[in-house]
Formats: sequence, C-alpha cells, structure tokens
Amino acid sequence: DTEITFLACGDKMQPAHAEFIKKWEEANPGYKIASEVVGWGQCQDKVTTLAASGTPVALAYVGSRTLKEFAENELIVPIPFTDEEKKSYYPYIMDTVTSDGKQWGVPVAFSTKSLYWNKALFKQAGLDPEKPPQTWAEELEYARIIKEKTGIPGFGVVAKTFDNTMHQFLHWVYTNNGSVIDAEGNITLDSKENLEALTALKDITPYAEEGPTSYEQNEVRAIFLDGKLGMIHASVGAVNRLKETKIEWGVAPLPLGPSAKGPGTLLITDSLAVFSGTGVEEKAIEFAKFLTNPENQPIYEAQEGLTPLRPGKAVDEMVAANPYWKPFIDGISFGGPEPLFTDYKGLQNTMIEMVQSVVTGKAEPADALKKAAADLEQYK
Amino acid sequence: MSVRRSTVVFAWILLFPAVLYVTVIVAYPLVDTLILSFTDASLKKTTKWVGTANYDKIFNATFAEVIIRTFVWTAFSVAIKMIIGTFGAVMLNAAVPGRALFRVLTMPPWIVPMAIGIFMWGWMYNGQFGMISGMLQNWGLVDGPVAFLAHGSTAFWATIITDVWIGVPMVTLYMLASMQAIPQDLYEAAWTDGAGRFYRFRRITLPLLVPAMITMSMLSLIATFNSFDIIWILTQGGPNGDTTTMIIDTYRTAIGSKKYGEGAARAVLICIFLSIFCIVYFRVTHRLASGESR
Amino acid sequence: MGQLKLSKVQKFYGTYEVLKGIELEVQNGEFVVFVGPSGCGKSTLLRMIAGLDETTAGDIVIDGKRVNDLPPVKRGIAMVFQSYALYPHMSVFENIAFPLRVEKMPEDKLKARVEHAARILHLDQRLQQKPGMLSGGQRQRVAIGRAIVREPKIFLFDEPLSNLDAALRADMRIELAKLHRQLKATMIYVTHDQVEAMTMADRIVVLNAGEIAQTGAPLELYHKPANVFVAGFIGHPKMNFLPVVCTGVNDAGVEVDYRGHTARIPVVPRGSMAGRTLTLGVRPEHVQTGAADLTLTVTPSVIERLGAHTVAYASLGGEGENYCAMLPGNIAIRADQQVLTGIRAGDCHLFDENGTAFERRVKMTDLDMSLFDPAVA
Amino acid sequence: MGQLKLSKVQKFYGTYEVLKGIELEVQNGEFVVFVGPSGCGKSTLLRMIAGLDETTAGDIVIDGKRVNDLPPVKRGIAMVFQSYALYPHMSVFENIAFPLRVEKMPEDKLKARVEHAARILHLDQRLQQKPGMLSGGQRQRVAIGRAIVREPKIFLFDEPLSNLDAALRADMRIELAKLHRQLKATMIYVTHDQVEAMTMADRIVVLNAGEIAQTGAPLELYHKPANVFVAGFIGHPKMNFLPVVCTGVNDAGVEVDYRGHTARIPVVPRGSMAGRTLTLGVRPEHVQTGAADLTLTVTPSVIERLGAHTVAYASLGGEGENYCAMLPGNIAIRADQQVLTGIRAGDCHLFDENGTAFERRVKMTDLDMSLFDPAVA
Amino acid sequence: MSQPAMINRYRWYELVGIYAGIFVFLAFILAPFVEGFSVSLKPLGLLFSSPYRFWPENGSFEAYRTMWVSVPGFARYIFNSFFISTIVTAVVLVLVVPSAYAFARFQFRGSGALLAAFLAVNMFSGAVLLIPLFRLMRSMGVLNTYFAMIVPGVAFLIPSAIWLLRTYMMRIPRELDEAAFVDGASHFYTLRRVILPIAMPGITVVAITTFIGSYAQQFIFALTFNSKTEYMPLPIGLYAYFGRQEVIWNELMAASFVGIAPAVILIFLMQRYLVAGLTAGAVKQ
Ligand SMILES: Nc1ncnc2c1ncn2[C@@H]1O[C@H](COP(=O)(O)OP(=O)(O)OP(=O)(O)O)[C@@H](O)[C@H]1O
Ligand SMILES: Nc1ncnc2c1ncn2[C@@H]1O[C@H](COP(=O)(O)OP(=O)(O)OP(=O)(O)O)[C@@H](O)[C@H]1O
Ligand SMILES: [Mg+2]
Ligand SMILES: [Mg+2]
Repeated sequence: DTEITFLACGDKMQPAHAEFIKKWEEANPGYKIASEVVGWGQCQDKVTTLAASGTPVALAYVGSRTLKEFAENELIVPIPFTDEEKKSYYPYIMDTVTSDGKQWGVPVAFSTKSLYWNKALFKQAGLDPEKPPQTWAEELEYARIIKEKTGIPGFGVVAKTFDNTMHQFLHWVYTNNGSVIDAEGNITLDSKENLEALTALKDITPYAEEGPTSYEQNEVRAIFLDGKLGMIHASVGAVNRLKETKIEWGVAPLPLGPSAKGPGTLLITDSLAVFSGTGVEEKAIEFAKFLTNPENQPIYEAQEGLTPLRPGKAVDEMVAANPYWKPFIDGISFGGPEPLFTDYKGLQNTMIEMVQSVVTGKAEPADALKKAAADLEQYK
Repeated sequence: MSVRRSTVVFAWILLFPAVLYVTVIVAYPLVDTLILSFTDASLKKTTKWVGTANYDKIFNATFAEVIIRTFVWTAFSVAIKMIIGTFGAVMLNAAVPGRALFRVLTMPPWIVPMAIGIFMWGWMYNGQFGMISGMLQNWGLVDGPVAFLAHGSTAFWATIITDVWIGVPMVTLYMLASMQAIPQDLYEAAWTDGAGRFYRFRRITLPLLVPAMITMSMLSLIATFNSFDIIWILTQGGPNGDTTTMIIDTYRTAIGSKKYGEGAARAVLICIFLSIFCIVYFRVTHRLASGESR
Repeated sequence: MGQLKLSKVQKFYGTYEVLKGIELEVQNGEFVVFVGPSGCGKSTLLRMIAGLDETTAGDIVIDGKRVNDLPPVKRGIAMVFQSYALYPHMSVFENIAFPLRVEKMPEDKLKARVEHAARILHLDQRLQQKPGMLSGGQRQRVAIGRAIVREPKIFLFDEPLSNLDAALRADMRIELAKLHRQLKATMIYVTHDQVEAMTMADRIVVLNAGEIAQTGAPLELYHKPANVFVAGFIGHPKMNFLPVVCTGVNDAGVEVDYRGHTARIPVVPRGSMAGRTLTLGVRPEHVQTGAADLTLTVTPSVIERLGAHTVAYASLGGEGENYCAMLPGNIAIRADQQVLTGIRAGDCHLFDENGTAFERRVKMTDLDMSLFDPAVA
Repeated sequence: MGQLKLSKVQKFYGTYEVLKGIELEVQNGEFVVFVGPSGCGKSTLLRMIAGLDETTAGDIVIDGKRVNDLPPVKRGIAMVFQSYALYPHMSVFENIAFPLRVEKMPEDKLKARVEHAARILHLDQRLQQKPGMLSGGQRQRVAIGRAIVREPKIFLFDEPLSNLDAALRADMRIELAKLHRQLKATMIYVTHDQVEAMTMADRIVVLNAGEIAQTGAPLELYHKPANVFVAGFIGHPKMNFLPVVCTGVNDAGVEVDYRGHTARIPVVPRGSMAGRTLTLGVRPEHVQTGAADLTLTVTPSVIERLGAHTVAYASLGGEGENYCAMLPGNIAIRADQQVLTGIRAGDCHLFDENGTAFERRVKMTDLDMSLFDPAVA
Repeated sequence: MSQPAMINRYRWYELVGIYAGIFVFLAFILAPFVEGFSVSLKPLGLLFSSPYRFWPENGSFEAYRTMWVSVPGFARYIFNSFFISTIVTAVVLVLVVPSAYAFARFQFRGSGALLAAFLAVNMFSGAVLLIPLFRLMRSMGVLNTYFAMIVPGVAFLIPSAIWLLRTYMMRIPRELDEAAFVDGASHFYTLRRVILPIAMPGITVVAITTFIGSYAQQFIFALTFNSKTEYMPLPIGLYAYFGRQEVIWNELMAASFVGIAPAVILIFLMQRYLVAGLTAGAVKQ
C-alpha cells in the first residue's frame, strides 16, 4: 500500500475523522492513511521540523496563518478549488488560506467569537442583566460600573505572551472596520480604526482582571466561569462549560467600535496543508477534500463544537435549536481573516508586544501602533 | 613499544568509544550549527553563504538588553540556588531524627519531568486560582489577586525562583556530600575550645566549603545560563520581553521564526560565553588546588 | 588546679562494654600516660574525660566537681588530636588563636598570648603560614599551641606523635617533657609507644580490655609488674615466660624448677606453694652469657645484631616457649650454635596460675632514688 | 638467578634530579636494604627497578640483560607495597592466585602453588576470607604470598612493615628473615626502620639526597661509617659529634684535643693532620660512667629511664653540642646533677672537615666472625 | 538505640530551629507538589475556583482512575521510560567506565583538554542542536525507534557521568593498578578484574543519576525523533493530557505523581548510597 502520512493535532484522532479515514481507505484501495496525533503545544513545531529536515508528512493539520510561510518556502503545494467549492464557504474563509491568489490549504476548523456576560454581576452592579453592551463605549462603561460597584473586574483582557493575545486584539480591530494588511500587501496597521481599537483596549484595562499579561483566553474564560468577570470575548466552546456552572449568562455579538460597519469578528481557521515532495500530493489533496466535504464536515464540526464552515440548512437548524449560535454566525459577515504573513511568528510577536506595552502602560497606543506597523514590514 | 607508549595507546583505546560517540552526536551537529551561523538558512530549500551578516544583525540595542538580562537572571538564580541549597544541606546535615526521610524529600524536583514541575509552579503563580496569591489573600497580606507572571519584575523573579527550585536538590546533595567530607575531628577540636554550633559553622564549615561551592556554582552556572524550559513554559519570555534571555531569544529566532542561520549565530555566542566561564572556572580551581596542597 | 577523679566509669556501645568500671585519680600537675593494646579503650576513656563521648555510668570529677554533663570547654580541658585537627584554611596564628577568638579576647591580649605560645613552641617564624605548608612536627606543635593558649587545667593528648617519624618523635618527646615542666599542668597522654610512656610519664596506666591492669611509675611497672599482662606489655623485647614448678619456699624466696634446673627466686610467697605450676618471667636484657643462678643452654635460631646490642632468639623446645636474650653488641655468638645463658635469680619475676605476680624482694636503685648516694654520682 | 646491576642510574622529575647516578650490584640471593632520610629517593629507585617508573638515564641490568624497557612482569621481579595493595573484593586465595590467573596457569597447578605459599605464610586457615577481615600482619602476609607464587628472581619491598604496630613488626621481621632463607631469592627492601635494616640486611645501602652514601654489611656501617652522614644516620640514639682539634699523629693513632681534654684515637691518619679541626664521633651506648680515655663531666638535663637502659641528655655548652649517653637501666644518676662520663678511645670515630671518616684501627668481634673462637660460645 | 555523639546533642531551641529550618526548606521544595496534589484531587470543573482553598472541597482520587482511561497507553509509557532509561544507563556505563578510568589514571598530552571538552558538552542543551541532530538521526535510520531516544539521550548524559566517576576512581589507590601491572596483568585485565569491582559503589551512583536523568528529563528528543505512540516515554505520555481543547489538569497531575513514583522509590532505596557516593566524588575535586 502507498502510505499517506497525516499529522493531526490534539490528544487523539477525532472519532469522526477516524471513521472518515476508514471510509476513504475503502474507497481508495492501495492507499493507506498513516496518521499520527501530536499534542497542540508541539504540533506546529513538529510539522515544521519534519518539513525543514526534508521528511515532510503528506498532509498535516496546521493553523492557516502558517500557510503563507510554508508556501513561500515551497514546502506545500497549492490546492485547486473550483469556484463552486469556494462559494460554498462563508465569506472570508477562503481568504484565510489564500496568498498570491492561490489557495494553500483546505479549511477544516473555524472559530468565531462573541461576547459573554454575567447577568448576576450585571444585576449586582445595577445594570440591566438582559441588555448586553452593543458598543465599545457601553462595554467600557459597564465594565467600569461592575468593577466599581461589585469590586469584581468587569471585563477579561487577554494579554499573555501567547498567540491568542493577537487574536483577541484582532476582534477589536474587526469590530471597528480595521485591518492589518491590505490585499496589495501594504501594512495598514497604523490607522485611525486601529488606534481607536487599541485605545479602547487600554481604557478598559483598569477594569479588567489583575495582571492581564499572565492570562491567555482559556484562562480568562476560566475566571469568567468562576464568576469573577463581568464580560469576556470567547468562542462557542464556552457555552458547554457555562452549562456546567451556576452562572447566569448571556451571549451577544461583539460590541462595535465607532467606525464599525456591522457585526464583526476575527475568522480563524485551521487547514489541512499538503506538503510537497512526498509523491502522493494528489491523493493527499483528494483525501483532504474528502474529510472536509459538505457531507462529512458538519459531522465533525458538531462533534467538536466548531463554527460551521459552510452555510446551509444544517446551520439554520442548528441556530434554531440552539439560539446561542446566532451571534457566532452573524459575526462572520463583517469579520476579517487572520492576516497572512511570511513570518507569522514575527507578526504574532510584534502584535503581542504592542498589546502588552499598552496594557502594562509602558507605551501610548499611538506610539505602540506606529512601532508595530514599522516592525511588521520585515515579516510581510 | 615502550611501556609509556603502550599506556598512552591503551588510554586512547579506552577513550575511543566515548569520544567517538560524543563527536558524532554532539560535535558534528555543533559544527553544523557553526556553519549554519554563516548562512541565511531558513525554511527555504536553498541556503546562501552570508558571511558574518547574522552576527552583525545580532548586535543591536535589544540584544544588549537581552545579554545583560541573561547575566542578571543567571547571577541571581545561581546565587539564590547556592544560598538555599547550602542552607538546606546544613539543615539536613544536622543529626536529627528523620534526617534520612528529609533527604529523600529534597529530591523530587530533580526526579519529576521538568515540564511538570514548571506547570505546577505556573499554577502556584496564577493570580486567580494559584496557591501563592490565594494564601496571601487568605492571610490578608494582599487585597485582591496578584498575578505573578503578569508584571515584568514579578515575572522575572518568579522564573528565577522556579529555576532555583529545580536546581536546589543537586546543590543540596552536593553540598551535603562535601560537608560530610569535612573531618569530624575539626569540629570536635573547635567544640573543646568552646566554639558553639553557629561559630563552628561560620569559621570551619563555611570556609572549607568554598571549593565545593565554586565547583557547584560553575556547574549550575552552565545549566542556568542555558535554562530554557522554565521561562518558555511560564512566560515565553514575556511580558514585554522582560524575561527574554539569550537562550529564549535563540530558540525564538531559530525554531520559532525558523531563521536557522541567525539562530545558530546566537547559539554560537552562547557557547562563547559559556566557554569563557569554563576557562575562568578551570583557572580558579587550579589556583585553589595548588594553593591548598603546597 | 587540675585534679581528675574517675570513679566506676563505664562505657557501653550498645551492649558492648568498652570500659568496665575505671577507678583513677590524677593529681594536679601529674603526667599520666595511658597505654594498652589496640582497642582496649584508651581513646574512648580520653574522649570521655574530654566530654566528646558520653559516659554511660560513673562519675568524672575535675577539681571536685562532677563534670559528666558539662561540655568540653566548661571542664577546663584542652585536647590535642592524633590527626592534629588543624583548620586548613587558617594561618598558624589563627589556628592557635582560635580558642581565644571563641571567648572574644581583646585583640592585644590575644596577640600577646598567641605569640607567647608560639615562642615556647618555636613557631614564631611560622605564624603567617598555613598548616599545609608545615612539616609534621611543626603541625603537631601548632596543635599543642592551640591547647596551651587556653591555659587549661588538664591537657589531653591522643597519640599525638604517632604520625611522626622516629627522629622527630624523639625530639618532640623531649620538647613535650620540657613543656610539662614549664606549664606545670596536668597532662593525660595516650600512646602506643613504650619509649614515650616510659620517658614522659609520672605515672603509667596500663589498660587491658577496658580494665586497668596496673597503675604506677614507669620503672615500677618495669620492675614490679602486677601481672603477666603488664609484664609482657611493658618492656621490649617482650619478657620471657617459662613454666616452672614450685618445689618449696624458704627464707630467701621461692624455689622453682624448670626442666631440672632449680633456682631460688627472692619473692614473697603466698599461701601454700609447693607443687604449683607457676610462671617465671625474665626480661631479655637480664639474660647474660655464662652461668648464673639459673643456667640454660640454648641454640639461638636468629641473631639480630643491632650494633649496640645483639638480640638472640631461641626456642626452648616446648610450643611457644620462645626465649630471647638481649646481649652486648659485640658478643661472640652465632646462630645455630649452642650458647650458655645465665639468669640471676634477683632479676626474675614469678607469677601464679592466674598471672598475678608475687612481690619481689629486691631493691632497685633506679626505682627508689633515695638509695642513691648523691656523692657517688 | 637474581642478579641486579644498576649503572649510572639517574632519575629526573622535570629538571629536578632525584637520583644522581646510582651504581650498585646485588648478588643472587642477597638481602639488600635501602635506607635514607625521607625524600632521598628510595621508593623512586625501587620503582625504577620494578619498572613502574621510567629510568631517565643509565642501565638497569637483571641477570645480564638490560631491562630498562621491559614491563615489570618480564623483569622477573615481584613487589610488595607499603599499603599492601590487596584487592578488597577478592578472597585471600584469589589475591594470592592473581599473578597465576594472569598467566592462565591450569587450575590444579595453581591451587597447589597458592596452598604451598599459604602454608609457608601460615595463611591456610584464611584462604576464603576477604582482606578486610584480616589483621594488619595477615594482610601483609597475603601481599607477600602474592609475590611468592610468581617465584620471581627478585623481591622488592617498599616499607612493607611500616603500617604495623611494634610487636607485630618484630614478628614479621623474623618471619621475613626466615622466608629469605627458605626461598633463597634476592630481596631488595626499603625501610625507615633502623632495626629492620640492621637485622634483616646482608647489605645496607644508605641513600642521601639521591646518592649512595655508603654500602656495606649492617655492622660495617655501624662500626665503620664512611662519613658523618652515615655515622649519624645509623644507630639510635644518634651518635654524638664533638668538634676537636688534631694535636698530632703517632703510631697509636691521631691525638685530638676537646676543650683541653686530649685523647689518642686509633684511626689511620691521612695527610697532614695537626691543627686541623676534626669531628669526633662517639655513640651514646659507648659512653660510660666513670673516667676513661676521654673523660667529660656533664650535667644531664633530661634522664630517660627505659628500664633496660637509661638515656641521659646533656648540653656541652656550645650551640647544638648535645651529648647523649646510653647507660645501664639501674644507673644511679639524676637530672641536673653532675656526672663523670668516660669514652674509650677505641670506641671513637674521627671525621675530617668534609665529613669523611678516618679508617678505624680496631678489631670488632661482631663484625668479623672469624675472630670468634667457636669453642668459647 | 545508641545515643548521638555528644557534639550532636541539641538543646531544645536548637532542635526547634533545625526543624523549623528543615520545614521552611522542605516547604519550598514540596509546595509545588502540594499544589499539584491538590489539583489532582479536584474535579476538572472545580479546578478554577476562587477564593483559594488549600484543601480541595469534595476532592477525590477520581483522576487517578480516569487517567488510565483517558490516556490508555500510560502504563506503556512508563514501561517505555523504564526501558529507554535502562538501555541508556547501560550504554552510558559501557562508554563511561573505560573513559573515566582513562581520565582518572593516565596522564597524556591533551587529557586535560579532552576532559574539558567533555564537560563542554554539558553546555549545549539539545534544543540548540535539534535540526542537525534530526538530520543525523535520519541518515542513521533510527527515527521512530527506541534508538531515536536512546542515541541522543546517551550523548548528553555522558559528560556528567564521566566527571562523577572519574573523581570516584581517582580515590582508588594507584598501588592496586601497579600491583596488578607488576604481576603481569594487562591494562584491560586490570580494569576488568581489579578496578571495576572496586569502583562498583561509584558506578552505582552514576547509574542511578544517569537513570533518573534519562527517566525524567528526556523530552525534546522523544518528541522530535519519534512519532510512534508505542515507543513514547513518560514525559511525552504526560503531554497527552493536554487535550485538544483544554488541559486535563487533574489527570495530568495525577499521572505525574504516578509516573514519578518508580523513580522516587528507587531514590528512596538508594539514598544512603547516593549521598555516600557523592561524598566520594566530593573529597577530591
Ligand atoms: N562508635 C563506636 N561504636 C562501637 N564501638 C566502638 C565505637 N568506638 C569505639 N568502639 C570500640 O571500642 C573499643 C575501644 O576503642 P578505642 O578507640 O577506645 O581503642 P584504643 O584503645 O584507642 O585503640 P587504638 O590503640 O587502636 O587507638 C574498640 O573495640 C572499638 O571497636
Ligand atoms: N611524581 C613526582 N614528581 C615530582 N617529584 C617527585 C615525584 N615522585 C617523587 N618525587 C620527589 O622525588 C624525591 C624522592 O621521592 P621518593 O618517594 O623516592 O622518596 P623516599 O626516599 O621513598 O621517601 P620516603 O621515605 O618518604 O618514602 C622526593 O623529593 C619527591 O618529592
Ligand atoms: Mg585510639
Ligand atoms: Mg618511599
């Protein structure tokens, strides 16, 4: 049998995928999927090390943000998508895997964020528990009130030296019509919209938990789950956890900034990338598409609690059954993709540094933004 | 063949397997690294010889900061390790019931996989749910949570303390062993002359431990200078780069950003620093040894 | 003052009784030497007096005060260790000054004391050196210096010279004797070396398996050993022991028979004697060539010619009945050739079946100085 | 066969010359002892003969064959170390058998040899024990056993008895002498101990600072030391040296003057003598009480009474002019009281300004056995 | 029970001081384990709750059961760790014993420099050499086998083992070698029959430290050079508790405690040996 090596991230092969693999192998005699699962912490580095040392896997689960770098270094092959295929996805999703006009990965997982709030804390602070903030101004105001009235931080700021610090900041950016890089590859970070976003983040920090630079988003979520935060930005995954607690919660679209055009969020996708030089690229692409086709993907998404990649009847049914899904789907319309940079680690580090310097009061938003914008040039 | 020659040949025969092994597994990759440091190696398939460009690039203001931070971090860590380790050794050297058990209890930080130990410290430093912040609040020493890894200065110290924790068992064990090598009759002589316990410690134990302390300091200096996992897992060099040491910077460059060439240049610099330490160490111990035996 | 009294002193290690009820009084200014075979408990006893080891039972009394529970420094003793126990990182000055530093003596007074001690011990030139740079004898003197400065009532020495070579040992011996006269302090000294014991001691305490075998002035032990153990232990080469049978008692002493040779030994008889098997002891140095009160013809198997003496070893036939004679250096004897040897009855010792000596009825000029006529000397 | 010849043997450590051209011949079956002060190069020389240390220059010839470049085993030597160097993890049997195992001797032959050696050394009962369970003397014997089984031509011993106590040392000395007679092998023996040297050696080699000071039979060195060094080194207590002035030469010998006392020393004069400052040597054991050829009145400051002897130390006034007398045990003298001491001229040694001895014109019965009349003995 | 020597007799306040000192010291050493233990007892849902409570409310040993379920291969990982460490220790000893002997006994040109070079290996944490090492492992064809973890593991444990054993061997009297040499034993025979048995206590200490070094600390090599689940050692196994969405902290901690238990027991049994052996090393440095 010809082996197709498949590196998945996580603690074990998802049951849905395991099943699809079996199906695919039956349909494609002579091929065998040799899968390996690596924990999240090391997954990305392992893929890279394997590729760098000349023994790439055929197919790997990667964050879409790494695709451009792999592509530039000719480690991965482009994936042909028909227009029909492209159109089946929610807007912007294709953008997260597109660079130089080509697609470099098959989107496999998708996440968006919404605002969660603690109704009991709202009540305690004298706010209307059924009225979540809709603008940054309200968000800031509520956070302040909660902090002052209850002594409990009103909003969870994420600023640890960790990738989702950048993600969390991009939520602010995409709820104010901002961007980091435009289609021509110009850095657009130093803009009015982004300055508003960074300033808002700075302003809300005094009402956030103590030491935001030591918390990443899951840790902030944990504080929220403990009832010690008024509001957070989090993915749909928080819902299941909240159900296990006594918290009275609500979920709403992310509040919007002054320049916003409509509900927005950061669109993060993970993709299946096909590495070059394995000799089974064609089959790997085929397999990747099989895993994520409109028939299989929803099963996987449902199992994992992921935001659906494609609109459709199934999605409508899901929203109908679980109304909390609504804000997560709604945000997609004005959302923005994770920007693609050649050196995404460079991008990430620059953004984290910028956020941290503002959150810790080391720099003014305008200066931090300017410096970061300049630094980003080298990572395009 | 003379007797002398044959012993030299035999010595080399004995050494050959280990030398060969280390040469292949360590020296060869090391040379690889050195060569890499003069190239623009990255994820790209092709690499170009760039001369000393990587080294030129390193020397900027931030890197100077990183070097200074590395030295300060290392110095504090080694010093505290030595102090706590020696303190522990002194306590465990006391002939009190339970001493054997206490000695075993000092060793877990050495046995536990380092990452696990660090995770446990990460828990302790957590402002909301961690032990330290929690205890301090329970005792009313602080009001509200304190996130130790969130602020530049506390994170700096927190990483040092964790590094100390991992290094202490070895120091304690070694100092304990050295202490037991001090002849008992010195203490008896001092005691007959009326020297109390603390006086004996100050005037006999401490000075006689100096050579062992120098050796241990050197060994832990090397380990500490290269200490990576602790900072990486706890703070990844943050916040604001306040815990970024040379090894973190190197890793971030080489593995994180995949600039293998630049990373290798940084690695070479680390080796140069460490070599300097080694030379100083050999000088010092040599001087000590010749001073004592004369 | 430096009076020491041990009463019923016992020491157990676990259930093993190392010292079995020691009774001893040491006068102020006395130089007492402990000797005995290895493992007999000399060091243990010394360390108990010092306060380094615990006393299982019995009292240790210094100057009328029971000190069992006092730490060493409060007992007014100073100890010199076999290994010297010098502090390798301190100069000679600091080593000697150590006890004074402990008691926080003012600097000028301390300096005077240390320098005084150094002068006595001829260490003035070495004060700034480290012990590692000194010879064995000098190290030993530093150790003594450290003991002197405290001006203790009692000095304790545990084989202080055993690490030195013969020549140095002889010198140090004389220096120590001088020091004793100079300081007039009580000294208790443990040694393996007979010569040290004989030359330095006012009184020797012979220990055997945790018990005192005999206490007495050196020559008293030499001339009047209380038992076979002491007789064999003191004196080198070892005393010859011959199994004899008592044939009778008369005014002149006890008549004994050794393989047909008879002699009358001038000792005080005890109880009924005739027919008992006794042990006759005679020191090799008291065996002469030519006939005497007891004349034996022997064939030496080994002759050791040391220049000043000739030592001849012979077997008297019986198992272990070795016979040794210390003869003049230029004596004309050869190995494996018969020699006629004589022993004077007055030089003989006699022991009963239990090894207890019969009191000798001889006058010894070297033992009792009053027998000397000073004018003669 | 076990003949050894050293010619022009030199040893350098770096630029430091430890041995300065040693010339020595050792006959088959001879027992040669090296003595000398610490650091004079005894061990170094022995180790060079063994092949453990390299010879810088000169030849080491064993049985006519130059062995400088041969490993020890090919030289036919066996060595017994001061520390015994027993293998702690092996039984006594295995320790002794070690050299035979190395040469892969068949088991039965090996067993026979080891048992034979063990019998000679009275180790038969101990063969299964580990060295740790043995006493010092037994360990020493095991070490010797290991040397014996190889049946070497030459045995080398480096201070083999120095770790033993006095009594054991005396026993082992005699056993070694017996062994030498039994094996008839050449033995070279390094020691610090005078008694060992005097009693065991056929010939003593006195080393001083890397050179041979004198070679000769023990009593030859005792009676006819070639120079001041050997005179002072051999004999204990040390020989007394007095500065004298030669006043003339006559048939009977050389006339010297010591502080107004004159004596005629029976030595062979050399060159012009009168007026020269010479050194008179006399051994403490040759000093007597009462007048003699040279009579000195001294005031002993220290009297050591050892029982068999009394040793008196006096100062003759001049710096370092110490005077020591070894007198009978029961002599009637006291410290700080004047004594008249006499020295017989025939007992005296005389040395010139360079320390070279004048040949003595005396006959010594213990030196020349032919002088004995065997019938007398 | 025999009394302690007089000099070691403590007064009550000294005893209090010593025990207080030991308590403070051990508190520092063990605090993270206490924290870890308390985490392992808490149900996942209650892990993140404030205010901080030292004793977990409704804590249970549930995690110690579920850990075997959620990472089914855990027992295998422990076995692998044992297996890899055993082989590593054996290989290290085979390489190190002769070298340590050579360094302890023979002076030849370059011996000092070579020793220093060995020490220098300690300076490179494997992380720096990862990429070249990977290439090397691949060309040797040992990727994804036990050897992938054993080969580099050995290399980085050699230096300290040589250092420790050399100091131990320097204490073996040189006369033992010389005696054997005089008796005609070859160098190799001497090493095998004389030195090895005598150096056994030292070798034991080196074996223990090497074993532990390999047992607990070999992480990065296992991660990079091996992909086969069935060969994974303990530290990687522990990483398996980092689930897809969330770390299963309580099981991770429980598994850590279970995983280090064998090594702790080993240390406990050997501690007398360990301190004594290190003492030997410390005497001469
Ligand atoms: N700590 C101890 N535990 C058990 N037994 C001991 C201890 N110390 C000494 N002994 C035993 O007590 C006895 C006396 O020992 P001690 O050291 O006093 O002998 P010693 O007369 O000084 O001998 P040496 O002349 O060899 O120095 C010995 O049999 C020894 O084995
Ligand atoms: N390896 C060496 N390097 C330099 N000098 C040495 C070495 N070995 C010995 N020496 C020097 O050579 C001289 C002779 O040493 P050796 O051991 O032969 O003396 P020795 O006569 O045996 O003394 P001792 O009676 O103390 O054993 C000494 O001065 C010693 O310092
Ligand atoms: Mg003793
Ligand atoms: Mg020697």
